[in-house]
Amino acid sequence: KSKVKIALIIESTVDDKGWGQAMHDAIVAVQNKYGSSMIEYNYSEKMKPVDAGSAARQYASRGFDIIIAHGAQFKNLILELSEDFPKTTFAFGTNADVGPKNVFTYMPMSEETGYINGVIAGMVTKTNIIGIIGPVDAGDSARYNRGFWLGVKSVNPKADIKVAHTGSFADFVKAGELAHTHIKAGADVLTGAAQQATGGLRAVAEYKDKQIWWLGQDTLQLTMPEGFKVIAACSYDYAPVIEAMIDKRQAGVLGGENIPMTFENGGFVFKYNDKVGSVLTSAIRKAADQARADITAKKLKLDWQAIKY
Amino acid sequence: MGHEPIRSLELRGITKRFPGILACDHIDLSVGEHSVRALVGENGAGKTTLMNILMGLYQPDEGRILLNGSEVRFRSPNDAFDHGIGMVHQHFMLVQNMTVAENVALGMKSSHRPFRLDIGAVRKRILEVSERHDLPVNPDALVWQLSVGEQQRVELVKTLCLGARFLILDEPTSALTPQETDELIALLSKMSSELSIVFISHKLHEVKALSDTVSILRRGRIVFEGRTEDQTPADLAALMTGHDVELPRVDSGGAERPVGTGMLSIRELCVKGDRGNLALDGVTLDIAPGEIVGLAGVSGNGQREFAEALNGLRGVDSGSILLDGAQIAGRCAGAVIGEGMGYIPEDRNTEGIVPSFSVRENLVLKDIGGEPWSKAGFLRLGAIADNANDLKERFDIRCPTTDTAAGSLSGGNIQKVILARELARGPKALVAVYPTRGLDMGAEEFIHKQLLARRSEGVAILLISEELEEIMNLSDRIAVIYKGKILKVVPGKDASKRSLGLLMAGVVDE
Amino acid sequence: MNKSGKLAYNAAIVIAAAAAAMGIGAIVLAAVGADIGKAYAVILTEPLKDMIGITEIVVRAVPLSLIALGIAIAFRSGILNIGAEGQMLMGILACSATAIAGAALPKPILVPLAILAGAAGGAVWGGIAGVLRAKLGVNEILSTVMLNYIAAQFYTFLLRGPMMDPEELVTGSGTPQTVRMPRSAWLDRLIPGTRLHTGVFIAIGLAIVVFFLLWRTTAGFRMRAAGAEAKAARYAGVKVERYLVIAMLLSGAFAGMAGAVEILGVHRRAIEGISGGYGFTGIVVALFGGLHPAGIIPASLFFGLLLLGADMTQRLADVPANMVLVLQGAIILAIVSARQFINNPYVQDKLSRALAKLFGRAAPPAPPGSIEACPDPSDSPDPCLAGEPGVSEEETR
Amino acid sequence: MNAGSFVLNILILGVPFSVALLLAALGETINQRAGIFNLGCEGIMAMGAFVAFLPPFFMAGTPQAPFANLIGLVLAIVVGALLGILFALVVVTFRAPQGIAGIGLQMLGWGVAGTLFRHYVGGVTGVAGIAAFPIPGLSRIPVLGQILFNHNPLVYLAFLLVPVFWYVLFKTPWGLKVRAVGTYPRAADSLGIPVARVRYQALALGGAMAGLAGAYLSLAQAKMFADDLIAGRGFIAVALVYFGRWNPVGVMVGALLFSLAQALQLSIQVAGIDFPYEFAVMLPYVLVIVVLALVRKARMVGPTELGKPFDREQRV
Ligand SMILES: Nc1ncnc2c1ncn2[C@@H]1O[C@H](COP(=O)(O)OP(=O)(O)OP(=O)(O)O)[C@@H](O)[C@H]1O
Ligand SMILES: Nc1ncnc2c1ncn2[C@@H]1O[C@H](COP(=O)(O)OP(=O)(O)OP(=O)(O)O)[C@@H](O)[C@H]1O
Ligand SMILES: [Mg+2]
Ligand SMILES: [Mg+2]
Repeated sequence: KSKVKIALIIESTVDDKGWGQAMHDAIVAVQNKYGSSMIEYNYSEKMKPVDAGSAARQYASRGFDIIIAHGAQFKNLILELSEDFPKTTFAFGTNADVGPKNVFTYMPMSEETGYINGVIAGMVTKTNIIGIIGPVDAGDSARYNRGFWLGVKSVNPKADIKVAHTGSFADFVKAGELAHTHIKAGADVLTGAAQQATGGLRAVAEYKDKQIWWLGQDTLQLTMPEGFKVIAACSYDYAPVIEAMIDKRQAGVLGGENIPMTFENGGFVFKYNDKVGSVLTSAIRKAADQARADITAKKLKLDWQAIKY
Repeated sequence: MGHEPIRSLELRGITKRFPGILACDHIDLSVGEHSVRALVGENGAGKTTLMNILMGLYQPDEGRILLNGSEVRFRSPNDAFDHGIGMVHQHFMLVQNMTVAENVALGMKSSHRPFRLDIGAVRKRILEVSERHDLPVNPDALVWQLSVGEQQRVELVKTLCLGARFLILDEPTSALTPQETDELIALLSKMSSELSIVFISHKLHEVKALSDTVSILRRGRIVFEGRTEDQTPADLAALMTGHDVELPRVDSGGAERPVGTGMLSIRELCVKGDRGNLALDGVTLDIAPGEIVGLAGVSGNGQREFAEALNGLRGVDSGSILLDGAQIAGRCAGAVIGEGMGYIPEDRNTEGIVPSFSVRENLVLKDIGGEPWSKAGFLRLGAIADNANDLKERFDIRCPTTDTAAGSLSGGNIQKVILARELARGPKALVAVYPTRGLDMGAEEFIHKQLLARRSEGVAILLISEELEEIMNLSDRIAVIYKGKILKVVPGKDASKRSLGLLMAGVVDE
Repeated sequence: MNKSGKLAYNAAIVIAAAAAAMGIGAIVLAAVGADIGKAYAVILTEPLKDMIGITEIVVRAVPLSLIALGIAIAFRSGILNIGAEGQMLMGILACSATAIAGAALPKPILVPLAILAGAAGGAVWGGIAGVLRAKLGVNEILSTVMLNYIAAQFYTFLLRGPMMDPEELVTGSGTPQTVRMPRSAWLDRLIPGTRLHTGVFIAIGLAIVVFFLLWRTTAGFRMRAAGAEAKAARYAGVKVERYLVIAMLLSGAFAGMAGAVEILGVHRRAIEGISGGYGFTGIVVALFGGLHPAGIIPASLFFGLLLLGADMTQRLADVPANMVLVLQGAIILAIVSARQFINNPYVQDKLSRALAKLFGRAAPPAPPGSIEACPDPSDSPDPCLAGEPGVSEEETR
Repeated sequence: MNAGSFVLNILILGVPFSVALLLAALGETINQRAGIFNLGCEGIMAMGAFVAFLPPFFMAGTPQAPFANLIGLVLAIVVGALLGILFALVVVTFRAPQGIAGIGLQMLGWGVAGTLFRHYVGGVTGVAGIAAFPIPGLSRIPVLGQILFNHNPLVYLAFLLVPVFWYVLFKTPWGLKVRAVGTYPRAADSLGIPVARVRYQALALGGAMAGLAGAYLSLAQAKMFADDLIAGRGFIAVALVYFGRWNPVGVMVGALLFSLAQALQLSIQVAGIDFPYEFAVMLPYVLVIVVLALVRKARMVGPTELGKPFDREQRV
């Protein structure tokens, strides 16, 4: 095996406790696994689309082998670059298309993680009101939220799921405001996607002694000080994707494949928070585990696109 | 404030430069106790600068100030106040959106309690001073609601409230009506028994009436110093400008014009003021070609609204205005200009010119939309520049180049720019509002000559002014306006200061 | 001061300002333990080392200069447009809708049409603020700030709703973006392997147009007059309110065009984050360039360099991405402060006299009462007035 | 949920949402009254939020932890005031154009806060922050108690500061000077008021308030710090000053209106009323424009020399 140079381009930061960090941590994990003599890694954060274009071009011209533009908004850029640099492997996601022959795409099927969280939420809620804090209703947040909806309804058809959006991926303060609004309106279980969700979780943690809970879209949330409110969390594990890309490239396949991320192929990690105590009953664990098994075994089809809220 | 009385104040060798200009050039000046010293000179001679130095507003580059024989340094106006020196500035130093009392309190440090402004004490002091000097002011009035004359009074009261016993008055009368001026002069001469006064004015008869001694400043230097009573106004004017000044007079020659053939004819004009009041109430007036009609009146009686309505800057309620037969009432400014109206506005610095535009650009401000300054929407810079050079020559506009920003010129030169533009357009009619306010005699002479020259070319001129002298010198007929109505129109040669003064006060003696 | 002295003086001030800005940056760099020298070397030189870097600078300069030109028009007309961000988004929407709908049209028709549509989109958004100000007296700073937020929401609404790429729904990616622009709407790339596109010519062309508009046409004359002193303009027959609206329409149109050129030349589809900060940096570029096209073009290139260089420091000198903001902010503060020394005759006068005193030479006295230099109007909004100091009054008379 | 509790919830939520805007806008009111237009408010808020966050973050778990919030607030105020003074140096002493300098300060503040946060703290992290302090007795008043007296101490402080600022501005010598200096500095100068010094003081106070506003966001409202935590709220605060016609009471009305609209739009979304949420998010912004368009302009209020540098000797 020869040395691989990997570059990552993201619009947020590598420590955003969400989207960006998940990918970064995965690459670092793979790097640790193979050793940094084998894998050289460099990243560019806070890249607006135009900046991403410059960075990707520069990485490509400076001999990077795999360039990951982590965000669906980078689709064009990658498609275009792949023509100019046919020897470089590019990757972007989330996207379900099959790209040109030197482009990998990856697609987290986030509705699966949403569904599991939804099952838990549907069983935990006492008020039968559940709040979702969306950034914008698009991309993998939309999938996650709708999967969550399906999950709740599967165990608790009467539950009232309130979906609201802040209109921004990064406005933590607004996410917090929205969480308070949900709680005032009676919600006792909340969830949210993208980095702004941390603001929502932080607001939930305010209600220290109340039975108000959070379901995380990132396992890192479990280890935060606010983690005592998180019943369980699901997150992406991109390491298999990265490894697959490295292996394929070494084998001469530069791209042209879509790598889905599912429970089945290890693209997701799911963790309970054992410290939350009695809310997390064994019945809930059982139901969630069952759901996960069904999804992994493809016994459960999640028609998330049918959900209109 | 228990400081020693000012027996003498001396300026020695005061020199002050501004970038590229020597405003005061080794000036010596001394003022004794209980005397009035007049300071006169052309616009830009350095009078204001010198007084600002005395107040501690500017620091002199060279020179010393001696108070009662010992040297003092004024680093800020506070130091001057502490020594009992106060100044009424050339331009109002009043914060428009504050009350009279607040304006005074700003300077009255004794009213500044740690967490409270003792406005009661200020009010009391104002009433005291206004009682004592017979200067009625309402401490609770907002300044912007006051007339110009009232504001001038407030300035004086303010300065006296701060304990001034050495008073500097920089052109205090330039915005006052004749009556107000007379009252002020009387008041000052009464006060001069208790105070020392430095009095700056361009109106030499005031200088004669009030001052004991006079100093004449030219281009930053004292060129004359002496007793006022030894000089006639004409002498002073000659000393100031370096040549004899004679204000021209109209020669009406008894030419009776048939009524109703006005170049500008105004019928039953009614116009609303800013506060919705009826500012003009059925004004009817005809001005024939080649005639100057003076509009006399105390300011605030509808002159501004009249001028604005004539020039399309204010809506017309009812009535008509015909300019050479064309209806211009209620039309927009551009249209009125197009019909051949010329206008010298009251506010020369922000209405008459665009200050940041060059002299050159200002000279074509009104006609930029057509030949010869533009063609098909594009400017013709060559023609614009030639025009400017030509007008600079003809109107003796003193500016470094015609590329200079017009706002950096002196008041007199700004006025010449406006005059040049308005006259060179070849207007059919011209409205001139206070055209010589604040200007020195030389400039005044020039402007008067220009107006008369236009008259003989057949332009119909409406001259709005509070200067009775100016109106009487220039007008074929004089209309007196009072509370939005024309009280009477009298032939210029029949008018007397007294009769006009009475009319301006609203007294009609049929 | 003589000419070379003046040059040396100005150079010294600029160097001092640059040093101050870099000093602020250095403190922050030191605080985060970065290699200061390397960081600066990367910012200022790294982008210039290869063709990609150089062309990427220009790629940024194109929208920056377009926005700045529009902002200059507004500022000159007395209106502070800080809504370029929103206007750009509206331009992108209009442009992409047109380009998609007109896919069948031939390129020579579609490209101008799409750009004009972008201009129209931006103009509408700018025009709203203009009308609000002219008719209802709503402060434009307030309205443009609010309109930015509204535009951002409207943009995502359309991109994830009515204008979303149907394919995104089919594949379930759900990315808020339109379909790719048809090829017939693309602005061509000039150098293979780079993103330099023909939008450059549009920017340069429009800079010349703006110069002519403002300083060679009657409309521009009137707009500037209205901006410099509304009262005087009204007096001179200019319909000030109308020109305010026109100025905002034009200003918005330029921001809209910046958006149009950016998607037709660079992104080739409307996605989120295209405007990202251009609106604000555009204001800075406009003011930096002295609100004059001849200044705006170099200023936009400089900021293109700065943005790109600072991005590169992340990966080459290990500096957090936010450092670019620190440097931009410090440079702005330092340069605007330095202008005081460069343009203000009062300060220069004082300084030169102090220097003369220091070296024991008396400053040459100005002739009494004469004007050897007019006050430098460069503080006034019109840099065109900032010509050479005039000759003395005596000479010209 | 019935209509009554829907409205009640909006009021309960809207009041604390308004505090950051209110604090910053009060400070900006003083700035603008003194003639300085400080668009850099956003940057100062970022710095305030950041430095206030540091003590509780680093002192968590130590014996001194109970004082951490207080230290944080003081730090934010001090840093805010210092940045205000920096801004004064640029726009008062160097007479730089205020609009562009403000944008410079905004970038600098945001950039420095973000860079240092990244290096010394790392990822998004929460702190315990300032807890709610229901006022004994008053908070038990039905309805009103919940709306007004059941918040953290900074909320009470902010609303108490409204009359204080009003008093300072209109009833104290310093306020008089500030207003004079912003309306007609030449007149103030002619009366011996040190214009530059008053402007420095005003900017220091304005900066301190912006710093405090930032601290409110990081310590009391979000209880966390993240890059771009402020997200444009500083610009809104500046806009609210125009909205409030440079009067602390008007500014408070504006801040409340905006925040109640914000609470309203979130509540509408949460209530599940079916229309694109983007339009709900727009609501507060649209509302501010509409209200401003409908309000009649009063003459002769506010600082007429806003944005213009002053120097005694210089004319233009
Ligand atoms: N602040 C200033 N900056 C630059 N030049 C100034 C300034 N003030 C005065 N000057 C210059 O100093 C000279 C004297 O001006 P000053 O205002 O003292 O004249 P003045 O005698 O008061 O004129 P006027 O009769 O018009 O009031 C002028 O020629 C002017 O160019
Ligand atoms: N910014 C400036 N810099 C330099 N000189 C100036 C400036 N503004 C005005 N001057 C000069 O100041 C002198 C007097 O100016 P000032 O404004 O006092 O004129 P003025 O005739 O007194 O005007 P007004 O009649 O309106 O009072 C003029 O010679 C003018 O050239
Ligand atoms: Mg004077
Ligand atoms: Mg004068």
